[in-house]
Amino acid sequence: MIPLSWYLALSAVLFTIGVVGVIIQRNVIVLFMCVELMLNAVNLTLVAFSRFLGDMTGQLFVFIVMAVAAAEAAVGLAIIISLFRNRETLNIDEADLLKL
Amino acid sequence: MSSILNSIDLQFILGSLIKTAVFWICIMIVVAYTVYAERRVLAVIQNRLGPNRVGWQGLLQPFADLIKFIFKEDIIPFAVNKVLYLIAPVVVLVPAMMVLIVYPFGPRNVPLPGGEVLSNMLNNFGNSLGYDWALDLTHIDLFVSNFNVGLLYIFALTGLGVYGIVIAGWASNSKYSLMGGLRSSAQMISYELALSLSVVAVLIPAGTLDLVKIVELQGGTWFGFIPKWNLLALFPAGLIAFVVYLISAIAETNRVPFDLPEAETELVAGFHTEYSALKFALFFMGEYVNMTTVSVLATTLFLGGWQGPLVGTYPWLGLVWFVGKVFFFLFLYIWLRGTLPRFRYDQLMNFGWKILLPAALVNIVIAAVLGVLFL
Amino acid sequence: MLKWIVLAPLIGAIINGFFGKRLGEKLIGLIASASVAVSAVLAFFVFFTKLLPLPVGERLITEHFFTWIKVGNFQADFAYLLDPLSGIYILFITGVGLLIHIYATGYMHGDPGYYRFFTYLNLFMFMMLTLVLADNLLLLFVGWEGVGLCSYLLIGYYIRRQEAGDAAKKAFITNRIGDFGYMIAMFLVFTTFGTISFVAKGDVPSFLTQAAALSPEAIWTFGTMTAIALLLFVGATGKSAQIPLFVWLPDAMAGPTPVSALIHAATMVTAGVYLTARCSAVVVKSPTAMAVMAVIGAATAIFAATIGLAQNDIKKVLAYSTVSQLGYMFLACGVGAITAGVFHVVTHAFFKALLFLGSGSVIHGMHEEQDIRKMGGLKKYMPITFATMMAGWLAISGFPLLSGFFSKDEILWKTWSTESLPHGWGKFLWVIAALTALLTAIYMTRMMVMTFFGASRFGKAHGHDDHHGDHHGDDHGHHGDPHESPAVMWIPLAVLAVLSIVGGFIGVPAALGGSNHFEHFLEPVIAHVAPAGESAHALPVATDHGTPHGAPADHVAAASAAPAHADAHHDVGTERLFTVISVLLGFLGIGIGAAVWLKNPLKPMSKVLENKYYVDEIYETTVIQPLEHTSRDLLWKVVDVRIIDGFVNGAARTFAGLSGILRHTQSGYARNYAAVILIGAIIIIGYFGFLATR
Amino acid sequence: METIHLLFLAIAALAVVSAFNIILQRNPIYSAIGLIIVLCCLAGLFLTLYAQFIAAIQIIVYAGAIMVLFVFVIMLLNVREEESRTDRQKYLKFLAAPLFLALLAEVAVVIRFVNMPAPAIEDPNTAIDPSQSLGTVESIAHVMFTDFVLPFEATSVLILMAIVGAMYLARRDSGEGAERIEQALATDAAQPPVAVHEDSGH
Repeated sequence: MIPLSWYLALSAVLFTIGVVGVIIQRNVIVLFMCVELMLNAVNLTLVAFSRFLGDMTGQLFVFIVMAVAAAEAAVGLAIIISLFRNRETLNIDEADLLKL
Repeated sequence: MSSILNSIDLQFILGSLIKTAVFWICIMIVVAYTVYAERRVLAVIQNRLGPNRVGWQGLLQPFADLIKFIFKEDIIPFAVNKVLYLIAPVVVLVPAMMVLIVYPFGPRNVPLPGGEVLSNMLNNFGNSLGYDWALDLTHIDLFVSNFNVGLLYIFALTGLGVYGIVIAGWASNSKYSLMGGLRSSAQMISYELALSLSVVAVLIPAGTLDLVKIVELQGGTWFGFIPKWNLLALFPAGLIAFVVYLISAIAETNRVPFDLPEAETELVAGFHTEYSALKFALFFMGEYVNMTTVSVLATTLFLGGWQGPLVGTYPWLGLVWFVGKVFFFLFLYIWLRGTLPRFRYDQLMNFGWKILLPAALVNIVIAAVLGVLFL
Repeated sequence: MLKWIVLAPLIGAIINGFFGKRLGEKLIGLIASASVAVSAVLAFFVFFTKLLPLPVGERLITEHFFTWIKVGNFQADFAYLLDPLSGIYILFITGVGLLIHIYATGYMHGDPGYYRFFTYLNLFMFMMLTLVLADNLLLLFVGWEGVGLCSYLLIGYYIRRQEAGDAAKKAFITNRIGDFGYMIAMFLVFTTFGTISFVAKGDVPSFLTQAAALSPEAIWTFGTMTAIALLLFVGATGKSAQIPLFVWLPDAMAGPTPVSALIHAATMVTAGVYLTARCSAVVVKSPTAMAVMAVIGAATAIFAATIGLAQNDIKKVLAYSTVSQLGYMFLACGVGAITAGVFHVVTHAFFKALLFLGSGSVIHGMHEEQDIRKMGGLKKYMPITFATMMAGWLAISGFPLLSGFFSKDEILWKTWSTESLPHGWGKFLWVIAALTALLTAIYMTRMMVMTFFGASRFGKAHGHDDHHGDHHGDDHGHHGDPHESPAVMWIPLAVLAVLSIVGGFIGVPAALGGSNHFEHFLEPVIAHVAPAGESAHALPVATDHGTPHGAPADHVAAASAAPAHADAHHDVGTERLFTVISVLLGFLGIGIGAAVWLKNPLKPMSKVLENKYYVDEIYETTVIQPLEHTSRDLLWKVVDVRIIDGFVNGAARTFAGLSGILRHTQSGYARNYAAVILIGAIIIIGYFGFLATR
Repeated sequence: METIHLLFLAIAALAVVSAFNIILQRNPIYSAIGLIIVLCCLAGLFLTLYAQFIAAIQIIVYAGAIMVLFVFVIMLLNVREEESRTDRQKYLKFLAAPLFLALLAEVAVVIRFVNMPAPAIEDPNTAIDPSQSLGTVESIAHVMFTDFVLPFEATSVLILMAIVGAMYLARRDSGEGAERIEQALATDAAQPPVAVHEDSGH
């Protein structure tokens, strides 16, 4: 039997990698993938707790997270495409019109 | 022993391995002879002879082809992305092969001729090594595994196959390949929706995702002569689902009339333009294995799988029925290829999104309503 | 069923409010009247087929619509409650309301705001019915505020007229003052009893039951009871126009006459009496509050009656008359004769609605002339109006066997014979009330005489003055003779006239050979008062919790708390004597009125009376101007401009300065933000990790 | 140390390596492949947690749909290598490693306190009543359509809005980039598209 802490540790590592990826990557698509990685790390936690609590709610949350991720991917990629159309780049640092 | 992977025992592992190997070989033979059959049938349709030189009526032709593929020069073009270029054919074939462990080839507990001798032999061998294996091979199940999300498992793995095509197209670093890969992925994503949704109408009467159970539930007849196939369940939902499934399946496997990704007249050979020799053979096999998979699924979901007359008395007959039904679908593929022209790309997309998908959705509603009323 | 009684007018209001602009006048009138008719029919149906067949002690129908607020142990439902008290109220509200709606379809004919008028009117019906059918104080307050709002909207209905707007504001603000009393009373009820419901909710008995069951020994509670009762009465003085908050009602006559009839005579202004009757269990616990109520009621009655004597606007006369009659009702409540007060509410609704509608008919016929000095001799022009108004006049004057006679007579007798006030007070209040009755007869006679009798004075003085409605009457000839009103207007008049004549027979007192059905009907829901002096000991301890029937017995003030027979030791002979006295007073008043004004219709009146004792002016100098000065010179120029604005602007400047520095963190680089979020997360996790490991 | 532990460690190691692959590769397609591998690893781990349905859905939705979309977009925009523009925030690279370690250390501290025994559960494959077991389609459906109907329906609305939003955002309009994408999508393969990296690498 695999202890719960193993899952949590793996989840934590993956999540942290995702976070660091958001900081060091400049390609907006990869950035996006890092966000997905973080979501997945959380999903692992949810499923693990679902198992260890014997409760289905966690798995249902994973399901909803996936639905949200799908919606997010659709919109996010559409934004990336229009960003690329307008700026000819995928570098996140080039998209800085929001700054003062 | 609380996790799934711990609960497997030797009988299971050994049985599964043997059965997987046997089924794998069978599928490869089926694939090989499907290719042969395709050439012969097309020849008949086109009023020519087709391959008939190697062996009797050219029956050894597939092996000749295999040898030819192996000995061809393996070209790796200069500008390709080598890693991805080499991975792509594998990515196509492996998931396609992996799905066969949930195929329900036949009934449970079929008596294995000579099974007693075999199990005794193996047990003795084990005893001599100091293990008590307690194998019992007198009766076997004609499937590798029943998995309670079997259908989803198939969809998951066939869904992965698209990566091989996309990666192949991208890694080849060639315009034709790229276009082929793009088209293929777009096409497969689009039709996968209709494919998955059409199946839902069948799942309503079945009530399970376990393929073995789905087939077992289709035993028996209505009124003594109409087989209880899902094709006819919740009429007309099952029938509509079947039609939608068939069309989506053909598109999903990139076959005529939906073979846009490898449209010779436009894209040379699509995503595998730059592939040769054994790598090409892998793509080729992947395509035919996928055809087999969707045919098996069609058989299992709609035509009652191995169910048929006299199966109760002679369990091995189930295998025959099963193979027969699968070959019917494979023949249908070839037949369509011989008779239909190719769609245009926009027609293909419009058809998928504007006709098949709504049809599948409406059909789910119909099936749900009928299900509520009659189940 | 109950909810449809309430909702029918709301539906009418919604239809008219949203689509009225596009509907024709006929359709609007039809929708409005039909919606009220539906609720009237339902009300009568429920009352006679559902409520009456129930056994006397258990006449209670509740209907839970939905739970509105539920916080902790506080619960306020949208739930309706029908018992004899609210039953009587819905009957006359829907009945009189329907008649007035029909009347108004004729009266408002040609008005450009036709749909608006009926939307408001229907909304008013909805709110009024919510008020009387509410099963808790908060929902009652919804109706209470709602009718106030509708009153405001309808008083200010002629939006182009300055005085209408002013009157509307005055009514609203004055009512708000009363509402504070109501709200504080509600809070007190909740903190004291833990519920604000009139009926038991689950195992929590209603606050009325709890109040009725208070043991005489629990002296400390009586202060609270007095406070609640007085605060409720403050609310009632606002809504029911008692001293000192009566000033809005006469001004409210700026609204259309059907509104005056419906809201400012028959229904809304009697909400205060309803509230008192509904909460009688609390009120009767406090002799102090009852004494205050009786005194204020009597004072209002005579005060308004004297003012009414000198008014020249036909509607103002009636308005002061209404104030005066409301004073009567509170007098009745104050002396412990709450059923008599409610009885008077009903009869008053008949004859005062009739008088108002009649005056409306007169105004209509006179082309928007309201000054009785410019009328006279109208009886030959408008015979039907005259005949019906005669009935109302005689009823209010106490003419024998008409409705007002019975109710007023009962109040007078109950005042004389009261035992809840200290010895001698009853006699004194009776003198005032009798004087008021005399004055009532006089000024009503004056009004009738100046309007209908004698020579006509409108020929020479007719013209447009400031009372002229801005659009109203454009389709009448400007200089035509007075004319009779159309059938839609006089039919309601006739119905109300009949009711004014025979309406009193529902409550003929025993002394006059009747059986006082009305009082017996209401008795179970009205708490009775113990005689003064022995009140502390005479209060029977309610044993409601033990009654097997639960809800009905648990409801309201509990029949068991009532003394077996209040009139057991009635001196029937004395009561008859007093009846004779009040009849004589009525005739005397009519005689005086006729004698004085038939001879000299334009007899000048005392300036003090004509100017309403300068109450408005007194309020202006003692309350309004100091308030204005404080507001302008202290609150606005010092507190608001210097202190509050200083804070606000200073804060804004501070933040503007700080933002100038902080804005440099807004780099626009998404990764930068992500890094900051990460650092924040690390700090927070670190903090909690630290807490956990400690 | 049982077999299952070794299996877990193998999958976890593959997942972590692939995850690093995502953030350290310069070529987005490798990142995408790294992510796909992580997703498949997680699906495997879900199986060890009795979450078969979630595992299948993980592959179908994440690997089969979402990541295909990513790969599709990468191919559509034809980004081969990270564009060599000046990094305006170089300090972030140096910040990343300490932050990574700090976060990991903290989480490690927290996880040290987690110790929870797993309840015994009927094997979903042999369960007599599948809806009573964990992670089967039946049990998920049971929860989804009883306690969580509203969130589930809300999710469908969300997805619908996402579809509309994506359609609107990605619609073709005039502009240089749009033309290029139009070219890339053009069905006429006789005029192959101009690869982006050839003329935009400056």
